[in-house]
Amino acid sequence: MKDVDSSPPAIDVRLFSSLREQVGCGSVAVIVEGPMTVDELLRRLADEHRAVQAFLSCIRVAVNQEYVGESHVVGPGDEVALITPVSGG
Amino acid sequence: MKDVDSSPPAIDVRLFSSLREQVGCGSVAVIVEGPMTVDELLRRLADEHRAVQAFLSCIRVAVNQEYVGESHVVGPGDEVALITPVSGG
Amino acid sequence: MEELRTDRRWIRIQEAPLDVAPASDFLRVEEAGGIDLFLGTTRRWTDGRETVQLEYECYESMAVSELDRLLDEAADRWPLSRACILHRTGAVPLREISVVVGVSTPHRDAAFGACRYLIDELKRRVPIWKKERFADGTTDWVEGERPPLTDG
Amino acid sequence: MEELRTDRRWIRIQEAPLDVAPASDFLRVEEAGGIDLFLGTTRRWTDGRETVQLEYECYESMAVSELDRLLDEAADRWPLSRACILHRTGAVPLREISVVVGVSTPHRDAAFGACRYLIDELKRRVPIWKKERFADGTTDWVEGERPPLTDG
Repeated sequence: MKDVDSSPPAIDVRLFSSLREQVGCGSVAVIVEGPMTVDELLRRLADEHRAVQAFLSCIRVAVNQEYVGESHVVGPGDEVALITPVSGG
Repeated sequence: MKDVDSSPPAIDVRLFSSLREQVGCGSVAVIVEGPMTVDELLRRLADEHRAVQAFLSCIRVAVNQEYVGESHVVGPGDEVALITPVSGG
Repeated sequence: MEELRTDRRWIRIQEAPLDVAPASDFLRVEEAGGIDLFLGTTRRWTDGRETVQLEYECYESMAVSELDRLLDEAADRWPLSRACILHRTGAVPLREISVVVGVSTPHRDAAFGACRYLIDELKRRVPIWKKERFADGTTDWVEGERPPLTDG
Repeated sequence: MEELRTDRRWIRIQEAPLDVAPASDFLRVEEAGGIDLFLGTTRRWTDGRETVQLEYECYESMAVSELDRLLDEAADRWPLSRACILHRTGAVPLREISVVVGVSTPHRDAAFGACRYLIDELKRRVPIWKKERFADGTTDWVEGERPPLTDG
């Protein structure tokens, strides 16, 4: 028999700047059944949030404070962030 | 009739750094009969001072705080300086 | 505030005003003969529009990690004696400093090369965003270059 | 001490220690977005020889004039908001600053370009000489590049 959690496993995805303002929140939770690629995660988020859809062509994804490629696999416990074009300096 | 000065007209030539130390003085006087070119002035100084001779190939001459070419004409009253290769910064 | 400081490098993200003197003091070491410091400041006019302040948002933990990686890359290419990158967050009024990038090296060629590399890469990669607040009351998130996704 | 100061440029030759903060304060103006500052400092080791201090001699009146001409040239090539060149004379101990070259410009490209141009030309043309005093008691006048005589 498996353990049953009170809440389904989720990845918290952090948002910043324009994307944060448009979504209206500094992070969104994505419920996951198991490990998924960054590409799959982005598509899920784009389906749920028009703002993510609009930025899709220029978002870079960071996992655990480091940029990763589309095929990188993420799961619950990872710190994921969507990085729109930066403008520090 | 001409006025007769108590001392013959001379150009004071300022020296710096290595050249100043080798000549042993911060300036040398060159007695001049009339206007002369920088080239002539340098030859006169080189004849009188071995240190000037040794630096001759790399000395630049400044007149009134500005670099001038070999054919520039100088006379009494001008501020002349011999500039060996500089190393500020 | 988030900071990473070792003997040779100093990275700091802070809300408080930035000053150049602590950076210069950190960089001046016996083995260095040249220091290049770049300061970014809030400019009033851009393409005829009047800015009243810039507002910086930062993903601080990642910014420090990414800046540390940038300094690794610069140290591979140039003989850095010391290096520092300090970035301010929140509102930065006109004339005030948003970023200080500084490096000290034995000779000046490397100092200019490394400093330029660091500020260019910071503007490309480090997760910090600026919003311009204009005199007419409007605001704009500034978007930098849009690099393609690459495999990490 | 010899100094030339206008609204937009500041040239100064002084025996007293140099500090970066007054330069930064002078350069930070509303029309500038980028500042590049180069500092020259006394380095301890050069090709295995140990330096204890540098000693600078300067033909001050001409140095200020020549620096002013340099700033004219830089202003012709880059949109300088402000520029300063400060040089110390006499003994400069290890780690201390011998020269500060700084420019502020609307964008950073020009700041880096102009600052590099100014320090390179200063080292070529401005009548200042450094003597190295080594740990073994010997001294050496440093000779820079040897440019050919050119007319005017």
